[in-house]
Amino acid sequence: GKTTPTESTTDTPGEDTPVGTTDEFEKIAFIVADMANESQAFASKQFQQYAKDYNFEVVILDAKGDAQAETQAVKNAIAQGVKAIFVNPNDINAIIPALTEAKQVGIVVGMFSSDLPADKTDARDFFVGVNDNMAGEAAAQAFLNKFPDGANIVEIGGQSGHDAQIKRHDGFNNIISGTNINVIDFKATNTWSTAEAMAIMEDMIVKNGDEIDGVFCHWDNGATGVIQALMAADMKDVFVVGVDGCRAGFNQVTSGDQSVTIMQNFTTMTQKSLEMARKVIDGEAVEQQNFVPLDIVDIGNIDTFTAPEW
Amino acid sequence: MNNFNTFKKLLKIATKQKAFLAVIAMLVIMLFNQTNFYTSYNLFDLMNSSSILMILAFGVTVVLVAGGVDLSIGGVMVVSGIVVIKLMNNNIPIWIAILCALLVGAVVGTINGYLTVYQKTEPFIITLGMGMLLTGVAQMITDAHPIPCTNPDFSKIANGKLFNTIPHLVIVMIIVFLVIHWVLRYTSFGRNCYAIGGDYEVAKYSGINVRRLKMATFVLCSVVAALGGVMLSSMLNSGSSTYGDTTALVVNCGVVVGGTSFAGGIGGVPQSAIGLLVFGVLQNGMNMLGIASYIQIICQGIVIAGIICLDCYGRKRRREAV
Amino acid sequence: MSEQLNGKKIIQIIFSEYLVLVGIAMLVLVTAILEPKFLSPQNLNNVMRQFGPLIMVALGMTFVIIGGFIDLSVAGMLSLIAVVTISLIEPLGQVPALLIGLCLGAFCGYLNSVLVVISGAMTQAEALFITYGMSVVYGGLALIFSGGSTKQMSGIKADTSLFKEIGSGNIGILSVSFVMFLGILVLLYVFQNKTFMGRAICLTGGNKTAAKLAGIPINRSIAFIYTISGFMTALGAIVLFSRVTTASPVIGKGYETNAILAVVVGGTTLVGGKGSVLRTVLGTLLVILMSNCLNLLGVSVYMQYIMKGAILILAIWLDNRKQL
Amino acid sequence: MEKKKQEVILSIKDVSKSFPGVKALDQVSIDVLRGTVHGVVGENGAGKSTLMKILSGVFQKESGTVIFDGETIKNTSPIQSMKSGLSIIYQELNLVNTMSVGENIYLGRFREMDGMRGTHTKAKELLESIGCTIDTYKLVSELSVSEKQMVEITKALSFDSKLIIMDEPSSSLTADEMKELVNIIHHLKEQGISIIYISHKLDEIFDFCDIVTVMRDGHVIDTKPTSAFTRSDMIAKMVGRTIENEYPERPHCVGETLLEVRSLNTNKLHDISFELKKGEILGLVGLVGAGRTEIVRAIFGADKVKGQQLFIDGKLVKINKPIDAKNAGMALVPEDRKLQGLVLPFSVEANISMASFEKMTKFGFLKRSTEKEIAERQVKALGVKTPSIKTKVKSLSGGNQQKCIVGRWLENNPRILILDEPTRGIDVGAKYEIYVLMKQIAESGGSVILISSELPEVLNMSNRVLTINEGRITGEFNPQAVTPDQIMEKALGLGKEELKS
Ligand SMILES: Nc1ncnc2c1ncn2[C@@H]1O[C@H](COP(=O)(O)OP(=O)(O)OP(=O)(O)O)[C@@H](O)[C@H]1O
Ligand SMILES: Nc1ncnc2c1ncn2[C@@H]1O[C@H](COP(=O)(O)OP(=O)(O)OP(=O)(O)O)[C@@H](O)[C@H]1O
Ligand SMILES: [Mg+2]
Ligand SMILES: [Mg+2]
Repeated sequence: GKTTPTESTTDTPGEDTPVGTTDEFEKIAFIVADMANESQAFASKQFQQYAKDYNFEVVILDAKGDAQAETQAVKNAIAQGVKAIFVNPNDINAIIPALTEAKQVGIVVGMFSSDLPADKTDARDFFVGVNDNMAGEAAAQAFLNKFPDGANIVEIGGQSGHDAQIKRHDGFNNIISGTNINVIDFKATNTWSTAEAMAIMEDMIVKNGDEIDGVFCHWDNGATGVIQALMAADMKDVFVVGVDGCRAGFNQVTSGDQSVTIMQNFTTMTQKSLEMARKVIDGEAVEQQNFVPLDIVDIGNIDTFTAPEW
Repeated sequence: MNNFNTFKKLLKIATKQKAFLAVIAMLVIMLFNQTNFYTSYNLFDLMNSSSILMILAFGVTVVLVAGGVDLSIGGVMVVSGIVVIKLMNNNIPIWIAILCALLVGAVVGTINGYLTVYQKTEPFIITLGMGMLLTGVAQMITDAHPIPCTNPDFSKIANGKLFNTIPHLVIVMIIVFLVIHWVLRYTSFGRNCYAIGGDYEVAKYSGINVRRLKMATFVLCSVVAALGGVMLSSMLNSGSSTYGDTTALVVNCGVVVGGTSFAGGIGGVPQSAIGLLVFGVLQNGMNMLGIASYIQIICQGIVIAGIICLDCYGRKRRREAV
Repeated sequence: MSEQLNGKKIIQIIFSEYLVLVGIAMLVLVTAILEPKFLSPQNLNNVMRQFGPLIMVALGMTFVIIGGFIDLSVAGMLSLIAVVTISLIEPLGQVPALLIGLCLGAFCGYLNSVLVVISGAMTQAEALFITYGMSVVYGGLALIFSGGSTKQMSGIKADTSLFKEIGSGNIGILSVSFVMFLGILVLLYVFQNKTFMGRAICLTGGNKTAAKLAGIPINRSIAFIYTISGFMTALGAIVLFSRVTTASPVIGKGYETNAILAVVVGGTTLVGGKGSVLRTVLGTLLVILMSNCLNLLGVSVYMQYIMKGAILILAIWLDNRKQL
Repeated sequence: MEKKKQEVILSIKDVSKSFPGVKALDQVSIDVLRGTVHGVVGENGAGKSTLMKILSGVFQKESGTVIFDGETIKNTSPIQSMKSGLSIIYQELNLVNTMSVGENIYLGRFREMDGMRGTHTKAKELLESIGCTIDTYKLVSELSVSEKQMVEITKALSFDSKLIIMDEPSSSLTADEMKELVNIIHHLKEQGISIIYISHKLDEIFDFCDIVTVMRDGHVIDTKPTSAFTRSDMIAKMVGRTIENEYPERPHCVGETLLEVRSLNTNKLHDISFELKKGEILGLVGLVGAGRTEIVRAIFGADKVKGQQLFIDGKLVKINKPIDAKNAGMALVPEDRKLQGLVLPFSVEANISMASFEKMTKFGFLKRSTEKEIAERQVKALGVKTPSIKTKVKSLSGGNQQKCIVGRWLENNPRILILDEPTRGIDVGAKYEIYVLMKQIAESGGSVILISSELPEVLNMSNRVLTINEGRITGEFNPQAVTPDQIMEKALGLGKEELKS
């Protein structure tokens, strides 16, 4: 039979050609945190679209939003004999043992969208992505810009315990605390559910009434619910900030319902990731941390951005 | 003669076991595809990735055989996984931390058991509630942040490999398998589980201490789930409240797919292992074949519904055939 | 029962039969004291609207549980119907989209019943896993159909007034969705208690073999059970996406547990045969009020899980105690 | 038999017990002597089973004392009573269907039995000692009703009992098995073990009971040696009135063919063909497991068949489901009333009206008043003892439950009434009523198929008897012109053997 990838040097000649590679393309794997999440589904499409440009053939593995499934996906990629693995992690700590194993057998490991903890970066080769902390910070900045004299705002979090939710919350509060902007209410959701965001917003309106000057919602589709709740309560001048820059966010900013969306550019992120991997495989040195800048999109500058495809 | 009998027995199991046939069918399909499926690395990985669910499934099997059901195992797994890491991060020795985590399982199991057995509540719904409650507890003690483990030795428990090939996790799974199999088949406790699952009243009138026994099955199941949680935390080297989302349903489903009856009294851990393997092989095989995620999801659903339907259909045919 | 109903008796009945009412009363009382805005018209209006989607699904689930089965497929089904219906508004127009959505729900439900009937699944457990499998299938179809992305009603260029009305319209002081609920409640109540099929469903839940041998068309009643559940899920999906104006392919997540929770906390037993849609209304009210109250009291989402679990356990426990 | 010192082993004094709505036992006092067979008879609902359940610790008595083997028994539990030497074979079968015969016999005593192998060895010995050859590894669910009954008896024997209570053990035994049981009972008696024997079959009572207690409506009416009773005396005491005959005269206006079954085949049945005439009662005789139930279930559309043609009034009818059968004018009273007949958590009313929806629905809507009428009519007509029609059928005694099922079908005026063991566990009075009903149906132009394991019943009630053996019809008789032996010969399949040899 075939040899295990762990003993990668013992391939005997005359056996079946290794399945991992075809003549032209090298096989790589992109491990998606959750294909039911549209931003990540979009990212995976980008990988499929651009892989060939870098002489790669991409396998998409879905971790289904589950940290355990994600380590399994990494191991599955190892078993498939891929050259490089890109991971969009569900849980940055939980993924480390699996990635260490991948690196041991000589696979290039790239973190996508979220980086490993600072002291564990040797488990990967490079990181490309936005920093969700920065997304939170950018949102905070948008509020500071809008309300220099201070304001009362509420925050609606994404799925509680989710990496992006945690970082957006932390980044946001790092900047906001100590300023004269008061976060008078915060609540995370059970899942990234628009309906839940809407219900929370409705209840926050009841509780805080007209005091609310602004809302930071962790994701644009959640902001859709927030906007519905505000409209139903006839609150027009509330400053709504979302993250993602997806089609919903774009539309809402264009129509004036949402004030700001913090946009992450998955196309750039993907291309950069592929480029990095190509370089590492070809033996070139690369920058370890590559932040793709976030754009603060509002009605004033929205025309300068191309409308997102997701 | 003896050989022939064993063969016949195997054949009987095979025709009765839809799950077993499904696994075989998938293995055969993978034979005809050019993938790395049949490498020792992948096969061990397949076992490894099914191991934690299998461990949980073996515990659940005991409860199901005794006529109960436990949907709180996901919650137990998560909480005990967090407890073990929190304790170790406070410089408590590994073994004591693990014992404490198992204790958490025992406590939850005792509550589940007490409520279902002594308060005669519906276990299905009570354990569902307990699962929700535990998820909340897990979020509260971690503030919904994943907590990495600072003790470097802990990760080796699950991630190490014997002879550099057999993952420790698989060994742990096999030990749990053997122990629970022995308990169910060859001990008074195990046989009495089958009795109370088969007919609770009859067992009661036969002098079995049905309450204590049923209670014990819940405790056992939760302790095993806690062990699963410890292994999960070790494998991931971190603890988080998000790990156990759909675990309870998937595990119970796997056990039933394997052929352990929800009504109680029928089944065993070998069946459960096969039931879980169905999911494991399917997932691994489809990943190997590069099947798109959404299609994979649909296939999984079809396999679950399909096997259960076939199983029911077989039973219906048997009912009609007598 | 034609016995005299005096005050004491009523209280006794409430405590023994409708403990959920006591739970609701306590929840209302505590929240109203801690947060007086709870009783504001605006909040009551919110509760009425938040109530809409879940009650539809839970009413359907009531019949499934009375019939001795269970339906986990509502989660996937709800997602599928929501993304399909919302996508059809633009190409086909509102009324056709609405009708197709409802038909799709009924069809998916019917499909479940066909599987259950053909395979001869007689127990709740078998049905549980078959419908769980189907939930995964429907969820997968929703993902494929939508390509994983959220469908926006606001992004649709077609006329969506009908759905906007369902989502946020009012009839007098009642929301449109609430009026829909009232109408359907009456229909379902009459169906359960005054029609042959309603009785057949109860008998099926009580003892399938006996019902069959007595000439009750149990296959037809199973078909009814699941088709109703599918149809009601479709209504729930429509009310839900009309309210939030978007439909993501995982929008239905959690609806199955919440619906079962609502039915069971209301007092319909999982054993089958016994229960009522009215109980489900109370159960749903409790579930919805709980999250509303916790939101108002500013309790974190963790507590919400804990409270939900605890109330579920408590409700069942207390309910059982009085039966002992 | 020499007269041993007649020592009282069990003394029941002034025991009372009530359930919601009924006083099941009222100041009951009975003494049971060591080494005797003590019969207990009484109508359905007389309180026999309730009393026994109090003795075995399933129910707790409200007042009175019970002294067993010199010790006063308070709040006992089933296991305590078994360990103290009092075991019981319940009226409803009490075995775990999903487990093997051997494990069932030693249920809960796995440890004492030295594991699986010990369990099966000992079980096999015990079964053989009473002449039973059931494989101990077989699952109980695969056994026939009578085999299950034997296993239960074996289980009771496996305890070192001083007193064994048998609550209608014979209701599903064949004649042969019954003989075996009688042997066992004699054997136990010789060892000084006492037996409380409950039965509705008076033959048995007179056959081997030493002392008989008659109960009625929760009271003990009389206790005296069997020899001091006459049959009619005992019946009179049971029902509180005198019944002249146990069986009414059979119907005699047999007309042309009503139902014809042609080549009915299933996995168990082979080429079953027979006719049923108008106004006839057709008896099916066979050993338990012969396939009688299968025949009627197949005709009724309850089971899948490989092939059959059914003609009613000479016209071919298609019957795939029980509803078709119902619409064709058939009615089936199944053999297992709890599992197949009743919806236990529902009211008497709902259970009786179950098959009459055509009558009580209009455009699919129920007419509650009609439903009430139907239920009240049948409760009255059949004399169902129930506090009200809203009472849950679960709390009725076995005989009254059976009457509810019969009533359900009678409301439909069926032309073909199929009764599968209709009198199992039913008292003399109720039995007579059911016989009269059968006769009425037959005389009003319908026909009855009667399955019963009680040969006298079939012989006395039917116009014609078919014997069934291993899924085949082996003979047809006029019951007035044959002896029971001739019929049993065919039912045992002996005729075939003789032909071969
Ligand atoms: N669990 C129960 N709950 C309420 N009532 C009961 C219960 N068990 C028995 N009864 C009532 O007690 C009375 C005596 O019933 P029991 O079963 O002892 O009668 P029985 O003499 O054994 O009759 P049968 O010959 O039909 O078995 C009946 O009226 C019955 O309805
Ligand atoms: N639930 C069951 N599962 C498996 N086998 C069964 C089951 N019920 C009955 N059998 C088998 O079928 C055979 C027939 O059983 P049963 O006593 O019901 O026969 P029957 O034809 O109804 O008898 P009778 O002639 O008294 O009506 C038995 O030998 C038994 O082994
Ligand atoms: Mg009785
Ligand atoms: Mg029979």
